[in-house]
Amino acid sequence: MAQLTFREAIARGIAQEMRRDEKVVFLGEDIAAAGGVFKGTVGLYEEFGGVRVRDTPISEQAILGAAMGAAMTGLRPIAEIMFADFFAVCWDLVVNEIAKSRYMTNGQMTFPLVIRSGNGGGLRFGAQHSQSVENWAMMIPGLKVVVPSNALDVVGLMAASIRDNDPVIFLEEKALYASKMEVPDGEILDTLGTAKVLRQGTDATLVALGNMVPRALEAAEELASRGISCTVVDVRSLVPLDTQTILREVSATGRLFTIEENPRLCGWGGELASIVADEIFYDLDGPLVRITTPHIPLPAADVLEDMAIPSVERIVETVFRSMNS
Amino acid sequence: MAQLTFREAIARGIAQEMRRDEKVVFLGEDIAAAGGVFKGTVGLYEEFGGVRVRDTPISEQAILGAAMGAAMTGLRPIAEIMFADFFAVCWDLVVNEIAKSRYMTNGQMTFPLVIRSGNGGGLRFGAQHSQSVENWAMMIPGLKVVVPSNALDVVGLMAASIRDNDPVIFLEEKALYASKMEVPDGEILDTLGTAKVLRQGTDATLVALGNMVPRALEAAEELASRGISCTVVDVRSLVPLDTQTILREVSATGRLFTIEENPRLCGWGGELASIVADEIFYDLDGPLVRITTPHIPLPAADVLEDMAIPSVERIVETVFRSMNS
Amino acid sequence: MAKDKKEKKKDSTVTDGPTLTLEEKLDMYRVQVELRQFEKRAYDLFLENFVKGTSHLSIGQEAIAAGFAAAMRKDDWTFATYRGHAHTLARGVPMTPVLAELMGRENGLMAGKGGSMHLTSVEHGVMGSYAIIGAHLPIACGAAWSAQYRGTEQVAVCFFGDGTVNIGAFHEALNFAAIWKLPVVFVCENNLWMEYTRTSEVTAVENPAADRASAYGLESIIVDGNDADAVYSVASRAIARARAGEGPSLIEATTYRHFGHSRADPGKYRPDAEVAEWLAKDPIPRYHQRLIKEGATEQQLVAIEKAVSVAVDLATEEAKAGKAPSPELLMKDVWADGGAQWRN
Amino acid sequence: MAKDKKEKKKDSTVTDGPTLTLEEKLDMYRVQVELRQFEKRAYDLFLENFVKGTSHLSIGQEAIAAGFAAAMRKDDWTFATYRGHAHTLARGVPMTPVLAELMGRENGLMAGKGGSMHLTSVEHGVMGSYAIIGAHLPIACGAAWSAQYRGTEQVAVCFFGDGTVNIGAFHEALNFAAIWKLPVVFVCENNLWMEYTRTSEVTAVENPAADRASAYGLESIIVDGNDADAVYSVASRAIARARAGEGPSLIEATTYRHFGHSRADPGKYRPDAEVAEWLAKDPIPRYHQRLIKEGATEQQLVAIEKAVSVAVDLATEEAKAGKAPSPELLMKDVWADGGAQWRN
Ligand SMILES: Cc1ncc(C[n+]2csc(CCOP(=O)(O)OP(=O)(O)O)c2C)c(N)n1
Ligand SMILES: Cc1ncc(C[n+]2csc(CCOP(=O)(O)OP(=O)(O)O)c2C)c(N)n1
Ligand SMILES: [Mg+2]
Ligand SMILES: [Mg+2]
Repeated sequence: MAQLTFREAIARGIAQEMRRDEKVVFLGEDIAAAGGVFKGTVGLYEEFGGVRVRDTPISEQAILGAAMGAAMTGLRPIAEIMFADFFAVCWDLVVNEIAKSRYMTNGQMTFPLVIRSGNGGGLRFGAQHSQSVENWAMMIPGLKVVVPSNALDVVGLMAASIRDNDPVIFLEEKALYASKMEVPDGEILDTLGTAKVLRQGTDATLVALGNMVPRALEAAEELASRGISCTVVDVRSLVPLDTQTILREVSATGRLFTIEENPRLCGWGGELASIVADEIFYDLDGPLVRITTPHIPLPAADVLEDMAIPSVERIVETVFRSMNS
Repeated sequence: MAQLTFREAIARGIAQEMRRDEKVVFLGEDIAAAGGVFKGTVGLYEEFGGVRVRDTPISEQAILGAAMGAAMTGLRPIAEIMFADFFAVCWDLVVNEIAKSRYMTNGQMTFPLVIRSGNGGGLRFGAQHSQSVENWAMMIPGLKVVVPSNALDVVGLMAASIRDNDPVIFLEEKALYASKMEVPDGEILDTLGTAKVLRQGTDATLVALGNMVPRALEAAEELASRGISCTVVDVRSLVPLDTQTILREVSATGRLFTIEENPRLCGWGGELASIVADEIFYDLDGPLVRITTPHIPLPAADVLEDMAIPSVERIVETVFRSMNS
Repeated sequence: MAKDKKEKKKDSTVTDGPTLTLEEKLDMYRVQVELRQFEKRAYDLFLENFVKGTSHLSIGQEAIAAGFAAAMRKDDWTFATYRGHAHTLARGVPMTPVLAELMGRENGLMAGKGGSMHLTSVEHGVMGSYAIIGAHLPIACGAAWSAQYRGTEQVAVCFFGDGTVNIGAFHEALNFAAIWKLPVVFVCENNLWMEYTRTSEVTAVENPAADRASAYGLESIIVDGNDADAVYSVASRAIARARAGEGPSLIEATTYRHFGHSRADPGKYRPDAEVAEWLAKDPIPRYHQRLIKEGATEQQLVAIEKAVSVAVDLATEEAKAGKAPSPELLMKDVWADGGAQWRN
Repeated sequence: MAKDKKEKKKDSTVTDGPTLTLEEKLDMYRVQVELRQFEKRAYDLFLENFVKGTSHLSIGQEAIAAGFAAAMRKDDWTFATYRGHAHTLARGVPMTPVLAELMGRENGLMAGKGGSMHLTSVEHGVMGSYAIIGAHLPIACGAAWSAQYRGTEQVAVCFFGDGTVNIGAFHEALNFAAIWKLPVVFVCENNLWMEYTRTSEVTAVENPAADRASAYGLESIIVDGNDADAVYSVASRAIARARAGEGPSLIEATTYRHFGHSRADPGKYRPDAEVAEWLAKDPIPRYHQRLIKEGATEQQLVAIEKAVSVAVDLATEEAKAGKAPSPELLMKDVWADGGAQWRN
């Protein structure tokens, strides 16, 4: 059992799977000798060599095309798109090709591949290097979407993603790379499509993802001291979505608050709210509330960025006000 | 007053604005002498010449880059992306550049441009030429999104989009190109951000967009004969969104049904449902129901495609069942 | 705009490739005739509304598909575009499922789920037909990478049009294939036109692919795409090179589509003289004549044509007899587990 | 991989451009010194955590920014990358707002909303700094198109790195500019490295930009990017050509970044000998020596350096004195009406 940072957990998860399966190969920009711009892939090149861990040109379409072509012919590639914002330069490969080809070919092809990418804000990188794109991926049929919130989940969900036979968009919250926790030794394998209840309460259910999970937990703590008992659910996987856990936990408290980093419109929170409002409408005790980044590009300046992304204070205030109105 | 097809309305709206403003220029693939692959731009090249109406290579990034650079330096370009699915090859220009640059530059730049594109299914074109991408655009801060449902609205909303000083994604429902209606002569100018109530009812509010609007109207007719009186709202513009009209009409009936062509997850229907569930929760009489294409790529075969996209029958059955349970 | 670079070009000739027996050539003839007759039938069926949606014919371009298919190993891979009927059939995929796919029937190659633009038969090495311009070039690189990694000596052959050379994915794929020395052959079928726009009007060089080969450190190769033997020869060399680990090639095959771009497009934007010139270069009568010169009998060739014609009629009947896809297919095979569930 | 094409290259020399007066050269010296001192300060402020997020220095590459800026008309346009401090300052944007922007202050060039990677000053023709590789090449085409359409004879100059030549947008923009004969000058600042990867390891040609010029019907041009006079000369020619309606140019300027890629990267992946070689070619001492040879006095040059140093100190104080952006800015200027409302 060792303290592991979130970024070390990435390399550990990948290494675990590369050791057990020669078909796992890994490509991306500056991921080999350099160990990745976020230092999330340190040691892989040294252990697995330049044939399996391979630097590419700045050609995101080529990177994903390579992953797709390799997956359809029997490999299990992992591709890195350095910042999630860069999905925009290779979106065709993701949404029109990788996501749809199995269906279009009536199941003749399978795409066991993982696309990892640094997601989200908080690092003062400005509007083109800070986006949370989990909703971009969730809205596309044929993609699985995983967003872990801690190092242990990173290892197990990375392993599960690599072993999964479908394309997985694996989003790594940049703001969490430095976070650490105890992670057991030995093989770790988690399950996609499972949410985790991190805290059980009676008054309201807070559903959060990725970087918003620690904030939701902190807010729940604060709210408890102000007399509001909250359940906190970590979604972990947007597709497949563990609606059973979420519906159960929302039913139990009668109130849903979603906490999203993506901008306001068409986020996963709206999706959850609409599922809840359709399927357990009569279990609800009050409005469904979404706490999100406003519908704006992210500003670079620290004070502005901190105002934009949901903070512990904003979560606490929003829940408190809503529960008392 | 003349019968105008939806496709003729496109050219009419563009021509109206090109006549009044020399700054309006138009570029895209096969849009000039050929009049567009959907024949939506017939006559423009003849009237305005090859300097203002200009064919491009198959280079969607160049097309949108050209539009953006021209807009920031004083022109008012209209760019065509032939099929909305192709947004995926130039998504970076749309979401990272055009949408964000005004905000990032603290308002130093303005982007008065329109990107028109053929949207949606129903033509048996298969998964890469049939997508409804209104939610792709809606989720990006900095884009306006307009989806007209009839020829008259096409002319007026096209004019409003061209005169608007922000980037507008103007989606033309391919399934509607052949539809026609009487359209008055003379200048037509509509207003972005205004929904239209097309039918007033007492039991349920159906909110639809684009190609789903005629189906919602037909369904409402059928439901009326089965004893359910429906309001039908044509959203027309996703951003800006006319929440006043929508909230008012949902409050009045107490029931919301959204009818979306986009696939299930993270559509505009979920967004509306979550706004409703937050802001007028206590006016609701029952579950909020979304009728969507399932979360699958669109199949090519006619029978399968017809099963996938919400049909009049499916709308009627869903509303009827939900209202009687 | 375009500079004249004729002198730099190396026009491949039939002589410097492997030689084909008459029997093999007769088979290339059969393939070309099959593609031609199949597509004529597909066009008729489109006009009769049996084929819905769209359809893009390769009529006039058959020699490229036939020549390449003949040069490929059974386990090599084809990557095609929406204009993919010819390349699919040339690899040995039977006509019935292809035609049935065009008609949206359950006995279609993908049970109607893909449609005419996405013909795929993994069993025959046809690794998909792609309808977004340029997308399959990087994907072909991926297959080639996988062959290289696994040491299987398979080669990926990727076909695309002249209009495709101006999209970003083309550029990324060519550079990528070159630096990783991937076993992939890129084939630009230069039929002079995009949809309704002449490619030379929007392309900065005269020969859309060949004049860009040097930008990727590759040899500039142009071949007469209306001559199956010439195509076979160039194809064999490029494939052998790829198989031997010597990296990718970029081949420009000059040709012409006799019909319009898609559906019922009459192609009126093209000058009559140009069309006439190219109809005179029709690869099939040319090949017919050559075979006669090389010792085939008129009877042999007519027999081939007749056999194909019978087969096309049969395929038409079989395709028409196919039923509409069953409703269960709608929610099948989004995921590897066979289903479409995104929730529990 | 890369073929040796040295013989095809045309190395521009100082002689064949317009001549500069000593005074003009002294100003180019001043600009280079300003860029250097400014960025050294920015680096210090980064280490002191005054500059948050990231920052990409052009230290070592100043001659390119200075040479181009000197050759541009006031109303010409600059399109830069995330490595954009130098190009922004060289166009005459004052240091204080640039530094304040890096520090996220309200007196920043974009009031803190853009950050170091998006420096923009429309007033000075700096039409943005773009942080997605390749994106601004097509955008520069658009500005050039607008100049062409309106007949203003403005020219767009677009700077990017050697690693950028392998992304699709590069290719689309170059072809597009060539066929429309747009008044745009593409400048590849070849500093040999991407982030931590050597560009030659992932590029199929030796000279990343110059060896691809012919793919767009353009002349192959390489210039010593560490020589402001040489840069000025090449820039003047290309800009004049563009202004005269003769279309785009692609220029490769060879140079080196002395520092790491970004933030506090020490650049350890680069061989010591290589770094040493390039430090010896530092454009500023070289230019200093040349000016002395050409008649400037040591005193003059020292005075320039001192004046810059005072100005940098002042800018630092002014930037530090800036307050944090006011909260209202958050919801401002998404839309042209100044607001961020997406609903009524
Ligand atoms: C990214 C993208 N842009 C545009 C189209 C529409 N489109 C389909 S085929 C075609 C012309 C292609 O021309 P070419 O590459 O020469 O191939 P050909 O059709 O002549 O075989 C165009 C523009 C597309 N499918 N994808
Ligand atoms: C599309 C995209 N891919 C990757 C990156 C990450 N990235 C930023 S700078 C850089 C290296 C660029 O190298 P080069 O073009 O040589 O410019 P330089 O930094 O040397 O000036 C990379 C890979 C990016 N910003 N955008
Ligand atoms: Mg063509
Ligand atoms: Mg570089």
